[in-house]
Amino acid sequence: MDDRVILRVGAKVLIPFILLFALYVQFHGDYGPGGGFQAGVIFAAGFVLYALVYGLGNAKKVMPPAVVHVCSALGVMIFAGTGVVTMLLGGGFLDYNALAHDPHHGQHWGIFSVEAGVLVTVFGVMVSIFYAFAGRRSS
Amino acid sequence: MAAVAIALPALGAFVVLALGKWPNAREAATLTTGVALFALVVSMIHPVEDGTGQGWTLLEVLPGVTLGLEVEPLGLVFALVASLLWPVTSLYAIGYMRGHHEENQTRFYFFFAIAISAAMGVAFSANLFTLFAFYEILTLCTFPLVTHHGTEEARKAGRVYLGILLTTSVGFQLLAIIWTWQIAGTVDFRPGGILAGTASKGVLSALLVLFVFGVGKAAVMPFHRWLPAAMVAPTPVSALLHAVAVVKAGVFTILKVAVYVFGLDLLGTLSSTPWLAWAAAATIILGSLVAFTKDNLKARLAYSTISQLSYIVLGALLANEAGIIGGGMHIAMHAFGKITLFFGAGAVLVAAHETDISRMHGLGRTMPITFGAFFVGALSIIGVPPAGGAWSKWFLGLGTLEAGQLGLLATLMVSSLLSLVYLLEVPVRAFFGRPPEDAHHPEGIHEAPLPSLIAIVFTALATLTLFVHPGLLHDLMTMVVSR
Amino acid sequence: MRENLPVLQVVVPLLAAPLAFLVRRPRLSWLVALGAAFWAFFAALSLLTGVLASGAIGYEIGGWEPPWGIEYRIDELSAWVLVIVSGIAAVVLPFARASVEREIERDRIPLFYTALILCMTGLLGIAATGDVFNVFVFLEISSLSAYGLIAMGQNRRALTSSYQYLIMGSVGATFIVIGIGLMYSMTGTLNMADLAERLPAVAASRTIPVAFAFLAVGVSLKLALFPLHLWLPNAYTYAPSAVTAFIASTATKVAVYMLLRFFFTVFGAAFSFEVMHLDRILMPLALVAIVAMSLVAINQENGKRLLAYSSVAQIGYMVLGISLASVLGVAAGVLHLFNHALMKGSLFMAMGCVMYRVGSCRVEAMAGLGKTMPFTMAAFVVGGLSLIGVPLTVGFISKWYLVQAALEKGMWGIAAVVLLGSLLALAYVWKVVEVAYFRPPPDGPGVREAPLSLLIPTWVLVAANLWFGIDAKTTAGVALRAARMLLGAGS
Amino acid sequence: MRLLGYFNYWIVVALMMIGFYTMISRGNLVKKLVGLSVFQTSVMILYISLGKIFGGTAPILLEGEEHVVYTNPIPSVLILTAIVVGVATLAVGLALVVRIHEAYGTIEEDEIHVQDDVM
Repeated sequence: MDDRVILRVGAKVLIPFILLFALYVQFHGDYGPGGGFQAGVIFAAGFVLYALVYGLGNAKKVMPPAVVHVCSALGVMIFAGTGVVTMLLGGGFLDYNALAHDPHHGQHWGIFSVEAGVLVTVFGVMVSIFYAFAGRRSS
Repeated sequence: MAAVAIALPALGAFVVLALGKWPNAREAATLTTGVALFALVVSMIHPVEDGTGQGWTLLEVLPGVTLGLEVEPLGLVFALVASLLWPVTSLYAIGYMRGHHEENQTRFYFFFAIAISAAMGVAFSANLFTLFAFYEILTLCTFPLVTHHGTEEARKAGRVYLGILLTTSVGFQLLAIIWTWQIAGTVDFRPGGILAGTASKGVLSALLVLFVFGVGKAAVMPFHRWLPAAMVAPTPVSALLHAVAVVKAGVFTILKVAVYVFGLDLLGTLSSTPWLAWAAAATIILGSLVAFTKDNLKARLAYSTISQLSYIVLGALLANEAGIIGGGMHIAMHAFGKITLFFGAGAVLVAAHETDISRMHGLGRTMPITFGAFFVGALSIIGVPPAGGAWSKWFLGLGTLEAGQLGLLATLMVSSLLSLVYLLEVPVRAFFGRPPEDAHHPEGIHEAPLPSLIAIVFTALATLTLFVHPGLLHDLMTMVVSR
Repeated sequence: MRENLPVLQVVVPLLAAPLAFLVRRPRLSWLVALGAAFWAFFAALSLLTGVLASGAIGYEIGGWEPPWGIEYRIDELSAWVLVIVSGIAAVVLPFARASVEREIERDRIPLFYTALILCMTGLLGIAATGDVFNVFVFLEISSLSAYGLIAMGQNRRALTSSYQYLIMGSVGATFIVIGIGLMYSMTGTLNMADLAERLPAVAASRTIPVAFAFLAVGVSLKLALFPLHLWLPNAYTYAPSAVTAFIASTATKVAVYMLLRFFFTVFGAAFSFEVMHLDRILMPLALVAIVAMSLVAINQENGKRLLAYSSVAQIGYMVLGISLASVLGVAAGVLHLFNHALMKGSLFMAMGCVMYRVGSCRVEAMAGLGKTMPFTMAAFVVGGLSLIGVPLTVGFISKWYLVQAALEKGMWGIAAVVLLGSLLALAYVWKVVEVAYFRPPPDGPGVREAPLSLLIPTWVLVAANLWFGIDAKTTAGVALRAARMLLGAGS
Repeated sequence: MRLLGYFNYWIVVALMMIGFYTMISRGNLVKKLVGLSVFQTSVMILYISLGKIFGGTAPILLEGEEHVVYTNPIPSVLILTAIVVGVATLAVGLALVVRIHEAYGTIEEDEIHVQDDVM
């Protein structure tokens, strides 16, 4: 592992950009192609790359499995919770117009929060699938 | 009131269950409930005679299909017989079950009471659906009684019992009921019938076939095998359920269907009626013939029952008033006669541990009361005075004449002669035969236990009384056909 | 709150599922799941009363009007299925606590409840939505969680069973997607009501019959219609007891719901039965299922497996009723949905009690249980009688309507097969009853009666079996209304 | 030529059959999953090709370009969901295979049957 300098250095350079790109895809989702799903996968890909290069142990230190699991559950709650909030505000389920006085802003906030939920869940699920399979010891 | 008559034995059953640890209290509960039930049913006679019998709708199961009760003369006859014989049989059972050291007695009395409750339900049901429901409950709650001993033989018999009764009832009877509902729009029992003019004669004929064979409890051949199979049960069960409550529920159903679903007028015009009457006649003769071949006393009595039940089926299918009256009266007459015979058979089993007729020589000398009663019962079944059976056979005979069916009359005669031989063989052997050499009867054979003896004498006397006072029965049955 | 009920019905359990996972403690996650199930049950009941009082309820998600947005649509049938699914969940969850603690490792219990609630969410979603693609999504949610649930069984064969179910279930779901896609390609809409309007115009094309065929096969796979039932017996046998009780009484029922929805609401009964002659396929298969699967059930040596085959046969009854395509027939099918859920629920829960104490569901192992576990076996007997169709139980009511529907069409043979099926049911139920009551219990430490936390839910369902068998006016009324609605005969 | 005009459907059908056949004919549990995956993917292609219009662009509103032809976005959106479902199914399936391997020591169907029958 230690002698693969190019790999390690390359990964070190790449991973921040991967994560950043994920965030770009996420936040640009309002205006162009993109959104939580793609962003989540890319974000997870960054971690998977980290785990592949630096070992599962280190990856789990950075992102403990418990946190990953919480993420995957939390995202669903953010998504569905948004719907519930719109309902509490007097609209229908996922009726973003109710989120702000101005329907335009409401839509914006609604989509943002739903996409955030998707990002968190997809990231959590992807990484936990990776952990689950990579963490198996062949018997 | 009818609902109380159903609830009372059911309630009694749970009291029995609760008192399971104290046998004397338990039996007292059974007897008290039995007497109370009989008093209750007797109190219904007057309203019915005055023509003020009532109907109750308990609840509506499906739109138009109700769980309803009704007190009418035919049902009352059945209820009277069953409720009178229940406490009597219980008395007998106390002697029998204790004398025979049977296990699971609490379960026995529990299901016994439930069976009576179901029989009351059958008697007082106001429509086919209610009747079917109680009919099935009766089948199911007698199953643990048939398999009471839990042996391999009992389980096999239980399978036959349940198999035949449920096959016929679910396969034919239920189909017939749903079909009736389909074409008549109702399943209520109504004087004059509900089917007249609703469908073609061909369809109604098929329906009648389904009803007659669907009521497996009436034991019309070839659906009779369950009755001999049920004989593995303790004798009180055979006596009350397989000579009175269960089998009479079957023929009662057929009478009821004939009178209140088809109506006598319609019944007489159907093409299948005479065929079915001949099927019943065949059962009468075949049942008697098979009874001949049986050496086991209970088996012989079972086949005799099969034969006698078809008298009632035949009465219903004669489709005239005398036939119905004779059939209805035979429910009671046969019940008292046959239960006496079974009591006798059970008494021999308890006291002398004998089941085979060929080994009963000479027992009459040690058990004179039992065999005396047996003789009286046999007379009633054969249908000769001074026993009650004479009356019902008289009316059945009248019915065949009225229907112009001399062949059927001949059948009745032949069967009576056959029963004369196969039934009287038993007391004749007992009184006049010489004990077999290898008979190692336990020392000091004496009469059956006292409670059993009381029951035997009671039913034998009742058989004789019914010859002198058949009035009530006849009146009730006349009401049935004239309603 | 009330106007949002159609969606809250699904969303609250959806929120409860991750919550059940996040709380991490077995007991707490059980409580969360229990709360979700009861919420769903009350919501479903209130929806049903609402629908019965004032007709179908529509709900636009996100305020987008159909057919652009996803619409939830609750009519008599969907409200009925919602009540069945959530009601069974509300009974199974109290049962599950003790049963699951016995059968599943402690650290997996939160996962178990998450999956169970997700499965319920998916099933509820299928019933609530009015959008065909949404049906697929919810179907996969319920199926995926069901695969997971089944795999948690103790026996290692649970794994292979789950795998088998996964393969066959995914194929079924993919067939459904193909059907949906083809319909979309011809009509450009996914909304059920909209599809129903637009399909007749293009029905003559070759694409629509193909879509029809794909949907028919896909749905039949999901509802385990003979001969596509191969996944079911193993899955039911090796799943944890609580899962079997839940899935057996709900999953196939919801598949039957899909059948009704696709072929009555979307394609329309006229197209399905007069043009495509769906009945010519469904009816013979249903009849074979009733007879053949009952016969197979008689030969089973494992109680759960026996009941599983019986389930395949009972599905035959539902499909048979539906294939008659008359108001009475469909009503019989819809009624049997409910009634069968009650009886199989109570039977499998009784098996769960046996599993809890005896640790095995083999018929042999049940010797003497009539004495040692009287209440459990009494529940089994009543459930079995209901399965046979003895009067005053729900099974009788189903049979009453089914036979009537067959007679109404003059189909004698079918009425006979239905009744023959009852007798075969008698044979396999009695097989267990005889062993339990007449065989002496084996020597060794005696078995005690199951704890109350298992018995009470079981008996609640048993009581429901009797209650709705004695007073079937409500259930039959709803079923008839749903059938009339499906056949467009007005209510 | 007309047949070739439907080339996208031919591809879909071919892929579907390949996947289906693999699923049925292979005894190896992983290969079965691969077959299932191919099978599901073929449906995705079917959906996408339904919505594709030659010369159409992504359905994004840009100022000044109001009369462009768009590819129908809905199939793509739907299939995005289907992909997620497919991934989830595959993940569950593989997880099961891993557990089966641990429990049986093999992932060949016939060998598993042999082991089950022995018990």
